[in-house]
Amino acid sequence: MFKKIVIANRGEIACRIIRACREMGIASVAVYSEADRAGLHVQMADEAVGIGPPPAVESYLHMDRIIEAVRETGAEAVHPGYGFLAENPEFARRLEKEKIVFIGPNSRALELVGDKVRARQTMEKAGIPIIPGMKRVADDFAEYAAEAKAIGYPVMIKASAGGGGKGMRIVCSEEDLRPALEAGRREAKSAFGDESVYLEKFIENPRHVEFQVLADNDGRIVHLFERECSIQRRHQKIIEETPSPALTPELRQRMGEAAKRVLEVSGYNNAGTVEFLLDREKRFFFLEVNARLQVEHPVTELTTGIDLVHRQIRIAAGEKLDLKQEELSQRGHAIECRIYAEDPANGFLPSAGKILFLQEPKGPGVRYDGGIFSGWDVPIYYDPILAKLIVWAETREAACRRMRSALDDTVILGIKTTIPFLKDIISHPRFREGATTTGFIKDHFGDWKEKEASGETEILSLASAAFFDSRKTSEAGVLSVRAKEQYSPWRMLGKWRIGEKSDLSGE
Amino acid sequence: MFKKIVIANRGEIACRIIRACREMGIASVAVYSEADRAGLHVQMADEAVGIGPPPAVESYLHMDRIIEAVRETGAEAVHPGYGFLAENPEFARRLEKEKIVFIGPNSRALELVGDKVRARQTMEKAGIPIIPGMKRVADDFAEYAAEAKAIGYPVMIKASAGGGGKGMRIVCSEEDLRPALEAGRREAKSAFGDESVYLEKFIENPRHVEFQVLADNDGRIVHLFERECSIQRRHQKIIEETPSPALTPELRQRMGEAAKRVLEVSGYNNAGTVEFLLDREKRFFFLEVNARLQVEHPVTELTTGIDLVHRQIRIAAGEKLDLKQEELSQRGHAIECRIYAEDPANGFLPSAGKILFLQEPKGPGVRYDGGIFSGWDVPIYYDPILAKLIVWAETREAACRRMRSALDDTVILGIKTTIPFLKDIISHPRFREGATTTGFIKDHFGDWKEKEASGETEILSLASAAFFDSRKTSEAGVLSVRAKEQYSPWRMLGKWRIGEKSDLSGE
Amino acid sequence: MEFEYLVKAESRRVSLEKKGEHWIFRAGDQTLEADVRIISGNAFSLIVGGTSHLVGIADHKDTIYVSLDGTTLTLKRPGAEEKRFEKGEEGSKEGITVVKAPMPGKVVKINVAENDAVRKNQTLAIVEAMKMENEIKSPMDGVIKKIHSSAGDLVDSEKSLIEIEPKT
Amino acid sequence: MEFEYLVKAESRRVSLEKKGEHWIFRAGDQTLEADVRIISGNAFSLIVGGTSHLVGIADHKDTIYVSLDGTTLTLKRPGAEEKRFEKGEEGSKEGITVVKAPMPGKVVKINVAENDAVRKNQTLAIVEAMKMENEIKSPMDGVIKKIHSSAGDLVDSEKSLIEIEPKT
Repeated sequence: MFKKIVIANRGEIACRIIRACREMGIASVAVYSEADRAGLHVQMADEAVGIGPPPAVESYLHMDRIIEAVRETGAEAVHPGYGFLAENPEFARRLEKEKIVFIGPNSRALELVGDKVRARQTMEKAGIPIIPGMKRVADDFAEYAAEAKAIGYPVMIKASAGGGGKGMRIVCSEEDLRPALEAGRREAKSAFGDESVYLEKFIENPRHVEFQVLADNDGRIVHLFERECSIQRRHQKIIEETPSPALTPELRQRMGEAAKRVLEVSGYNNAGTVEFLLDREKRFFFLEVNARLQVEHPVTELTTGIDLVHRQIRIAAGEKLDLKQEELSQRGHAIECRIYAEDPANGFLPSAGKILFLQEPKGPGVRYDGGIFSGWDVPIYYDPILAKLIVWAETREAACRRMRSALDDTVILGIKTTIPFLKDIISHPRFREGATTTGFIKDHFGDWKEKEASGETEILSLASAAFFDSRKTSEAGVLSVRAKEQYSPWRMLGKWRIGEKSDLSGE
Repeated sequence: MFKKIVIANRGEIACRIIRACREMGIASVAVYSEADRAGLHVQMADEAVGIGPPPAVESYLHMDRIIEAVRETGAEAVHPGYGFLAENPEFARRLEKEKIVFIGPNSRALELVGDKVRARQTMEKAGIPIIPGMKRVADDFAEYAAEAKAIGYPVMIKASAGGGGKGMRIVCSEEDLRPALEAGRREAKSAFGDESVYLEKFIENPRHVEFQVLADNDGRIVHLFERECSIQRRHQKIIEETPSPALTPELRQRMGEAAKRVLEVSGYNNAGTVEFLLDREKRFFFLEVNARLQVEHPVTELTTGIDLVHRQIRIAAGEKLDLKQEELSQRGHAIECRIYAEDPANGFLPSAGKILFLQEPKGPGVRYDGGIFSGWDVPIYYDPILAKLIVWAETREAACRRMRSALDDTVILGIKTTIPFLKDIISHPRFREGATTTGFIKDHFGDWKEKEASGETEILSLASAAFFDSRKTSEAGVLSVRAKEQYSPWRMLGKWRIGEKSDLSGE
Repeated sequence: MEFEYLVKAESRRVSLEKKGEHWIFRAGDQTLEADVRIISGNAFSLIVGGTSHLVGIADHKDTIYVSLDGTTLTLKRPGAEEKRFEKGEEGSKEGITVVKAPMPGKVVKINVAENDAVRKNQTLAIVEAMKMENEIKSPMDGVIKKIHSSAGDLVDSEKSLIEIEPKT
Repeated sequence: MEFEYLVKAESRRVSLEKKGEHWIFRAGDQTLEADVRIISGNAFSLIVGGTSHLVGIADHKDTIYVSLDGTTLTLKRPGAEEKRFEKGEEGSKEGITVVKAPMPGKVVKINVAENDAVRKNQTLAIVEAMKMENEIKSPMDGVIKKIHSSAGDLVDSEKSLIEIEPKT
């Protein structure tokens, strides 16, 4: 087993990996940008190395600096978390050359699954159902137009190097194809440095169902069942759960076997996730492989009892996978809510700034994977994820109720967060029924507004503010100027605050 | 289902029950003594009713006040937690009369199992193995002496109304019998108001293995497997775990069936625990029934996936038990450490006072059931339990490592706690081997002292203190007198602090 | 003592006084008597007519955040900044409109120059935060009076980016 | 700045000075350079030679509690109380010994009266806390000089219960 690991990440996922290291008797090394010196992952790690200025390209994405941190501390392996360098084949290749263990798949597998078009070809050859559509990037518009016709509108434009919804466009008729292709290519170029796009049949209102898979370095493979991640906003998952309300045991088994086959034909090792779309007729189609630990991995851990980060590290250290498919099972139901620094009432505008007060949820069946603390200044440079709230309960209904209670228990003051939005989703009757598709948010929460506080809550809040201010006043030993000024003839005038009403995110 | 429940308890267990109510959509009413107005359970509950002065007899043990709180708030049921009125048949009877549901067993069952001698008689009749010894309280010394001879020394004196080790005495020879009997009776009288004692064979270094059982109001009974609670100090459990390293599947099954039979012949309903002693030859003997939710119930919840408090409430509301014995199983391993306000380096002297700083443990597989917060003044009036730390992991070894890591993560400043003691137990090679018997603490921790801090830790602590004080100094805007006085010729002289070396607890 | 707060731009006054162990709060025609305990500098326990509320509270400048029974409210103290603004508006009837960044971030691009005429909803600047680009659009038809930021600047949500004079 | 602390009755001096972004601490012949960040009033992050430490710290009167890498240390500032005590001892060579409660609790019983002669380890009083009775024993052979508490009193661990004059 390794003696020391560098965690090439930050925030909640770095903290989660550091905990695993500590339990396994492995020294952990945090790396941090200048914006993260006081970050929770730095506080928790055994060692910490500064790797540069706040922008990710100069720190968390800077391969030389990460490798230098490994050398400097004498670490033997790197855990990349998710995002940043997690799925970068070049990084994996460089570590392989430097004889540093990359806790993730080998660089060839990363390369294959990272190229969506090549992956589609490979999977089709292996008999995995793929979404009808192109298996290569077209040479010119005519070819795209012909392909679109053959597939049948509506079609979806996707980036070959894709991910995170970047470059994606739905096209309903031929006349929209050219401008959409151009826009998609521009977006793909700017997001991935690669403008290749291809066309797929657009599947309406599917479920997003993915399978967690583990593969050791010798090709032993098991799947750890599904996660349903249909609750998405602009192709970004916001609530995940397992088991999926949509799968029968038979379908689960078939999809699980398909997922294992995907890893097998990719020459894959370590943890990975195979994403599928499930249409209304319960046909499933291979979407892509996420070649990393997923944000939503905890729901799998809570239902299968398998610690995925421990397993990743053990596999990377060369251990044989001792799990047997027939011995694995799902117990109960788990749900995860992602808590983001975004203002859901205001176009999900990012909301960096200081967390003035934090109350973390706890209690039986509640898991909270956080990366923040009271007083933490959420930087503007990185992903807006603050924490993940995960609950487990005997049944889906009990898990929903537990989640609602735990969300009520989670208080973050000083910045806007998605908590009120999450509460409303989890309490929505259609969600409670398990009627979750990728269109759920658009269908039911398109014009979401936070509920007005009740009159009682408002008066209690005013009373609390007054009590709070009275304590400040008396602490200062004088009546505050404010208290004296309270009767000044003053009224609020309208003031332009830009961006509050318009949707700035360009959808 | 109930609409509102009064929780007739305080601290961590009241908080745990309030959470369950919230998840079940039941309004919770906290009751509090004057010492507990700011208590965590009052903060968390929907409603709160003051029930009197700090001493428990005037508040938490005061039946009239509890019943008044139920009436006043329109609640329909009372959850007694553990301790206080939890196993008091009179309280259960009074609630029955008042048509308030007692979330616990019926008063007849409480009465039966509360009388240790009657319980022994009943169990023997039902074919449950009991510890060889008396089945009635003797009339005079001669009868005790004759019984002791018949049983064979060493014998154990036990209080008929017993519990918590009160009145218990080991007697190795006839000459010690009379004074031990007298002392035992005095202690029993003062603890329970009943001086009846009886004799049992003393079993050397057994394991304490108990079974969790659930019974609905119609006599459906399942057991939820065992908990091993052998790590005890003066008959007080301090670490509990499940599964027991000592049980084979066959023995587990036999003991489980015996436990169900115990509840059956007692006419018992709701949650209960059947305690057994397991001797070196793996023979088990009925010890007693704990007719309440146990402190250590979480380890069962984590391994079986069954929420015991939810089940208690559902059973009390008249729901049928829908669990089937053959569908229940244990998964992984769970361990609980009880964190007490006691000074383990100093005869486990209670340590009330203000908690100046609290850092709660968290992370995957870590459950923390607490009843305290930073700033809470731990009252002198009640049980010294502050919190329970429970971990779950795939294996016992992984659970031990996770527990050690979580204990390191738990920081309580301002009062003494058992945390350093727990760390050393959990790290002890014999504990790691599973060699846990009730003599474990006596054998390995009889003369425990906290490890000296390393030189590095000490210098870092000094540096931290200096930094802390320098901030205070600069905040005040002046150099402190202390900083100026630092070179005054000053030395520490010995000073008597009574009780630091002698064991005051009378063992 | 009496305090004034803005709740969604609406002024609310609240007074408090101690009465024995309790506090009496009055706001408009509502009165409530609360048993208040300080849990920490940022948390109070309120018992009002038998109902228990745990309040989380914090402030930053003139904004007070209050969390209570699963709801978070934002109150504003009628502070200095708004007053200055108000005076400014009084000073010139057809005053300058100040466009601010909607959130802390980094200015990626300023799309306009001083004296440019702009239409309502025209993109004035792009500010990036947390890996998302956000277009700052003009609130009105007008003329760019002054530009306070340039590409690469870090801005917070109180920083003025651009001043616009309405088209007359 | 320089400070003095008692670690298990042993005096330790530590000085600190700021050097650029870092702090230099000196105690005896040891020097360490730390990158210190304030996490909260009760927590600091220290990076010393690449090693990261999260420190939890709090004080009450002249006691400082420091938690670090899973260990909690208690330091004392050489404060006013001990000095007063010391002076008292200097003042009378065969001074009075003050017996205090070992923990906060309630006096259940005082077993002695003023002017009683007591033997070492004789039970002087019983103090109850958290459902446990604790016997307070005499530290020496002596004579009870003064009794400060009676049954029913609540005492904290700094409260003098009984004064004893050593047998001469």
